[in-house]
Amino acid sequence: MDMLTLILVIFLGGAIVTWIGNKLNPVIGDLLFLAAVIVPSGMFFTGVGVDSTTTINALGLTLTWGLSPLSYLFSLVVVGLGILLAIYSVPFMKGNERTGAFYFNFILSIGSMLGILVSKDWVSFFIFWEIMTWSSYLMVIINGKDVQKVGIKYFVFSAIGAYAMLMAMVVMNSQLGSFMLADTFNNFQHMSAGYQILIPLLLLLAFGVKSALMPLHVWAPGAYSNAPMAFTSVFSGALSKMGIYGMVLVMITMVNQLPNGSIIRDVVAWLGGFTAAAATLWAITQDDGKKLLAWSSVGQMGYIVVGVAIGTPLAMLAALFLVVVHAMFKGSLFMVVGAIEKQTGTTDFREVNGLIRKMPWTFISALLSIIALAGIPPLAGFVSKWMLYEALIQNNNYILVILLFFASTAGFLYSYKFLHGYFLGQEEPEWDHVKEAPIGMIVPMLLLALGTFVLGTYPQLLFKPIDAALQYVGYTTTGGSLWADSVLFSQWGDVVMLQPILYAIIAVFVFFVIFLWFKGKKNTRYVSTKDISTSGEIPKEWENLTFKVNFFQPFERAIEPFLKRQIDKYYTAFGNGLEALFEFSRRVYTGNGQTYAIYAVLFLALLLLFKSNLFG
Amino acid sequence: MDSTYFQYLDYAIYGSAVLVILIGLYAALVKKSLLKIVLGLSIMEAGVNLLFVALGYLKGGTAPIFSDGYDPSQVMVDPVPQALVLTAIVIGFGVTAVALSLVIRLWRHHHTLYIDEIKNLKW
Amino acid sequence: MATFILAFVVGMTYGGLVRKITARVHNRIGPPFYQNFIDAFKLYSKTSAIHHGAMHFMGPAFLMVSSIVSLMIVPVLIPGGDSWYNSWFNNMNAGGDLVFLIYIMVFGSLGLALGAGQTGNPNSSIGVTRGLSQMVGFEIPWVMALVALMISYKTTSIVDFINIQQETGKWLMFENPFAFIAAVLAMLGMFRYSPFDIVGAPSELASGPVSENGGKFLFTMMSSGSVFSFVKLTLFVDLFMGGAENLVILVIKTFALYMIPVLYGIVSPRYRTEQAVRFFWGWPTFIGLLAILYAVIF
Amino acid sequence: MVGTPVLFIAIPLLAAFLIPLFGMVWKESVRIVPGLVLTYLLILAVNLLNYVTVNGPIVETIAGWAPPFGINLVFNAFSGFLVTLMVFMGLMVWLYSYRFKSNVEYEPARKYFLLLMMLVTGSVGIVLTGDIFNMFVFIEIVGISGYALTAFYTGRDSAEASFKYLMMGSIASVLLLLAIMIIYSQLGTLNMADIASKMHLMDPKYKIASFILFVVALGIEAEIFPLNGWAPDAYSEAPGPVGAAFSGIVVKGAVYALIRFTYTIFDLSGSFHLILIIGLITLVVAEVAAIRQEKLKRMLAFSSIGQMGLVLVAFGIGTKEGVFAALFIMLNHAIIKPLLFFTGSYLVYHSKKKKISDLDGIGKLAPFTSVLFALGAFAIVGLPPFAGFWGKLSFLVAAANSDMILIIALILVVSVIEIVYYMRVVNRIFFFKRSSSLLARRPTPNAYIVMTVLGLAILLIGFYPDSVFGYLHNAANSLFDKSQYIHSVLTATIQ
Repeated sequence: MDMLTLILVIFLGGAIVTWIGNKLNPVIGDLLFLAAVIVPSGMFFTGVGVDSTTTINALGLTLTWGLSPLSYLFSLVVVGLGILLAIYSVPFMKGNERTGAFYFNFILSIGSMLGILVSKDWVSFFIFWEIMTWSSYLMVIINGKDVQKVGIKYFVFSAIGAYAMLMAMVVMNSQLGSFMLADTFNNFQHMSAGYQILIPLLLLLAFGVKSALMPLHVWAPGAYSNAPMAFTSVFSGALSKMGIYGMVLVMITMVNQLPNGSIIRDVVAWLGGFTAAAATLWAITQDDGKKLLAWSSVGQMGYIVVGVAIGTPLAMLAALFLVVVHAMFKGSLFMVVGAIEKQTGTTDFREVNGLIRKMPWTFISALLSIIALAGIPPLAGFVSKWMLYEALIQNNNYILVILLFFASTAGFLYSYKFLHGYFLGQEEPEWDHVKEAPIGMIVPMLLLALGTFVLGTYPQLLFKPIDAALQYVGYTTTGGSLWADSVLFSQWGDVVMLQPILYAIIAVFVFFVIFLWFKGKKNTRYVSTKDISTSGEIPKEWENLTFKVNFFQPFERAIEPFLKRQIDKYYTAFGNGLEALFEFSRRVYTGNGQTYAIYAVLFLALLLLFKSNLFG
Repeated sequence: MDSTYFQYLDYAIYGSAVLVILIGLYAALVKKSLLKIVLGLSIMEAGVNLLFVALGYLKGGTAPIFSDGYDPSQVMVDPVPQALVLTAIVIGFGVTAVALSLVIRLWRHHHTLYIDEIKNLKW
Repeated sequence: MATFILAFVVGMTYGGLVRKITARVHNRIGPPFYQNFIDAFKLYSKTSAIHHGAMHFMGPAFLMVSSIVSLMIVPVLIPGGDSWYNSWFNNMNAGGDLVFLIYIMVFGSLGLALGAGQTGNPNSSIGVTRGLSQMVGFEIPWVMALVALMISYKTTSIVDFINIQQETGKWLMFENPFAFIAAVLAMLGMFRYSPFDIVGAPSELASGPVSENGGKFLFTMMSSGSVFSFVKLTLFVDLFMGGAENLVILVIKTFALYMIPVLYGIVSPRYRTEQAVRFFWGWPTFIGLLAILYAVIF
Repeated sequence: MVGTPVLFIAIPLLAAFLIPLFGMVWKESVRIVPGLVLTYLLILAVNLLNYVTVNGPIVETIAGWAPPFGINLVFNAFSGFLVTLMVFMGLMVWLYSYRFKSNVEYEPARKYFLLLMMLVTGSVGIVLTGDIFNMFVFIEIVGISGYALTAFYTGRDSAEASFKYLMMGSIASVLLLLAIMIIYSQLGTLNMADIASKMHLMDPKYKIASFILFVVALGIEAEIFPLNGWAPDAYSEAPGPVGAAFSGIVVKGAVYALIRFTYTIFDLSGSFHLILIIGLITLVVAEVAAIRQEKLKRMLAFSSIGQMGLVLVAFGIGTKEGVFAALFIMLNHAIIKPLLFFTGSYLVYHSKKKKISDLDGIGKLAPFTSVLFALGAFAIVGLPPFAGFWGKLSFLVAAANSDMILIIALILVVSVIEIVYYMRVVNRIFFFKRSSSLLARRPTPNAYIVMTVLGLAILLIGFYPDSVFGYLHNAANSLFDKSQYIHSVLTATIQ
């Protein structure tokens, strides 16, 4: 059996075996789970070359699997995140009664994402896409919370997207006679003009749903926050990136061939920009860490979409860089929330606080990831954002730059809210019992957080594979490598020249930490957060000095007109209206046998009446 | 007897058969009593059977029996419709029997034969 | 290092002068203009007795990093000028990218905010939320102004802006007046003088984010604040007023600029946070849009 | 060749009438005999199906009259496929209901199995027969046994459902008879092949009238929209296995008849469009009604009607791919819907009102049935890698190749509705809080076997669709090869 097939079979079989194993004995289940994720992932890294292909025949169709540099880049995200999250999941899910189902769906999602990436034809693409959808759907509702509302919303939107893709692919097949990705891309011009517009739009709808592009995002906040955090990391970090992967494919192959492709590009870019800004504002208003990060994910996907939609080499570079980096920092952040949930039982900012001394390692991961998320220089988030701005300015999308700048500045608000909400502020005695999360959870999140630091200092580590991927899909540049288009590298010299600045930042930082800390630490003693200056009054033990409720109230008041308008409401109203219509229309089944008989006679009469129309 | 007479007779037979069907249909669609509906359905079947037999009839034809006294020169009525109608009558009898037993069941269950009141299952 | 000392001195002096001027306008005598130096020295020599944990230490450090790194990026004097000290103040700017600068400038606020958060003082946190909200407010006109400049001159490098102004001899504040106005309005918020001083509203919040800090912590914050205001002023001078050939011109230009928020602030009552945010999203943003339009059209 | 097609009718019919006699000798034989019969028939069907793939269709004449005068049975790739499917489903239904009423008494079991055999006989007969009046007879056999099976439980509203079914069925039989009459009066023959070969001689007026009568009459059995008021009632009030038999066996027969008339017998140009349109209307109305159902079985019934609508749409496309897709959907439906009915009736077993909301959290109590129900739900909405997906895919490919973009869009929108109501149930079963009074019934061992077999079939077809590809392909070809059908029937000799 071919390596690629073997890997996918192991994933699938592993899912089932793990599920059964978990029913027998939790420990066996854990071990099988780790094996089922790590073994095929390891095989993937060692055994799959970029050029290997394999074919399977089914139903007269040929399913072809293989790897391209572009999908290799994405598969790194999937597999890397998968392994780390698998390690994280074992302690996270300990004692949960649905561990078996969790493992099953986890393995299936990882496997199906890999499947999407190796698919070279639309049929297997769609098959894996749908497996991914339903396995993640089961994850979303696995906690039994908001099942009908959030779960169904997720599935409906996913289904709309998936069916748009299905429609596009069968239409392409009827037009071009092939399901192969390459054929449909290369012979795109041979389709009739109407389809040339329709198909990219359908595909963008499909991928827009998964990448939570506004106005198709409404499933995302609920789904992200409802799934177990160990899976939400994958969800936000890798699964939503499948939408980006598809969007990249569509943009560089189909939209580029359209005469009016730039209009589509602009519309998508604006939607992305709007997503980034609006989702950020929503994130600011959240009081639950899960929800906050969920909205933040939606917003970050907006940045990526902007980059993909603009589509200049630099923008693509920025977007793909952000794809990887976002997977890292958002993966880490969701793991942080998961750890907090595991240790305290709640994720509400208003309940839990002051964990910094109880969960220091978690805090460090959170801090590094948040800095990366906010796009502050020494860490990796900055590199991609900077390149994105540059690409936009080079491409004369000025208003979009301002929108993104605004989104990114407003992002500081929720970044701070996140850190402050969990780790800072008053340390209430209620949480004194909280311990640091188990090591199995700490290590993955810390690794990811440090990864953002490494990529921030040595971005060329990531530039090279991205460059290879982009060169593969047809981007060329005079500078030899795409990153040469950036001011960051062209004006500051080579890529290495970024580092003195970053080293300087680190050096100054360390200097002042030493200045304040090591000099001060000997002489100072730690006092609790109750011991603070309150204008001469001494706070009593029972006095609640926590400031958590309505954290950004003034800001929320300022953006109130915006918050009133929720797309979600319109969808809900639409859905309710439809159901009312359905309720009304099913009354044709009156329950009276005689009515049915009358229907039959009327139907007969109707057919006889219109027979000339029917049969010419 | 001349041919027009037969033609009129044909029409009369056809017409009356159709009328019987329509009467049955009327009863089945408009009458509210279950028994009358069952009656209507039976009448409809009877009408169809009548029509079918009438169609198979040839003027001056004899009974389609291949026996010793069989005269090849003589015109026979078409035997097939008669066979079919025979079958259909049997089937119709069976259906009516089932229907009546159902009416008894419905009466026990609902204590009414008024069809508008028998609609626990709807929508 | 020379830059740092210069920035420190100038920033401190300006701070002192502001206190003096404010007092004078309010018909008080006020402290002497060197009062800030005295305060800083006093704070530095104090010994702290307590701390609130690691983040408490790291917060001021973040702040300092932000000021120093942004100072390194902004060219203080016109690079390549004939005077010997011009090269002294070239720093590491190497082109001085605006995008980088914007990000590194907010880095400090975040660090400060984190430090303030760990102290557990609710006043600090309230101040921080207000500060961050306001930052989102003024960032829009500010970025709009910068983008307008970038559109006109197709560069994001501060050095390029200075050179352009040197070559044409025209200050950008006259070339694109809308951009300048928008930037100045944003600057009002940046300096957090009245009417945008609700962040650290002394009587209400016990000076907000810094309220739990004393001694070396406060010293670090104060000095980084001074450096920071110097950086901002210099940046404005570089961008809109053609840079400065030597220190004297720099001082004159920055001081003139500095008077705008100060004088505006002295005579204004305090805005609530949402009022402030909405203020920035009103006229300043509109002017920023005009600036962009202006830049696109001309 | 191991047997002839006539055995498909003779043996079960004989068994049906002998069951009471056997029962007098040994009570248990009432239960065992149908199983033996169906097993034999399944083996026979598979053998014959493989035989006809190689050697061409089998035409069997009955009672010594050669076509077109005598009644003949046609077992070709198309009808053979459906027969195999029906017999398989019959076996599954039998196995599932093997212990049916065993704890109560002997009398109902006897009736039940007798009627079940009649039902299978009638449905298989509809498919096999080459004579339209014979088809009428089989339809009536199915109808009468169907009425009786629907009214099987005395306690519920089953009599009401049965009466509705009977009313519609009677009207159908009247219309069918009228249609047969028109054909016979015009062409003087009842043999389908003969009719087909002479169809061009018929006056278009009569042709259209008889076609419309056929459509309405068969449409009542095939549950097309304005004629299907009886169906949800009958499905939900009949015993669980009977509902499965209806959706897995009976409807298939009616759809077969409709398709045989459309494709082979009549040569009307607009008939495909008519089929397409009524299929679409049926699909939409049924799914719309299904989403608001409170009772599980009614929901399944409406879903079943909707699936049949989809089948008709696929047939209405009128291309070979369309027929292939329609057959695939029929196959999937025949496997999946009975699974849903079986598992569903175990899930709602202890619920008084059989409501969906009574199922909250039953997944923990009845894991096996729940998981299989979920598997069925996933499969029927067409999620890969389960069986339903391939049917849907082949349907869409066929529709796209005929440039029916709007129809594709409509079908996909309806599929979203389908997803919503199935997932709502699955969510309730697995992810809702369980009420303390909830009870779950343990399936009997043979029910376990049936569910497992059906579940495995779903997975098998899902992962290895080529396992059925050949049969479906041949069946589609054979339906399209009209001249071969006519030829093979009319040249058949008396055996």
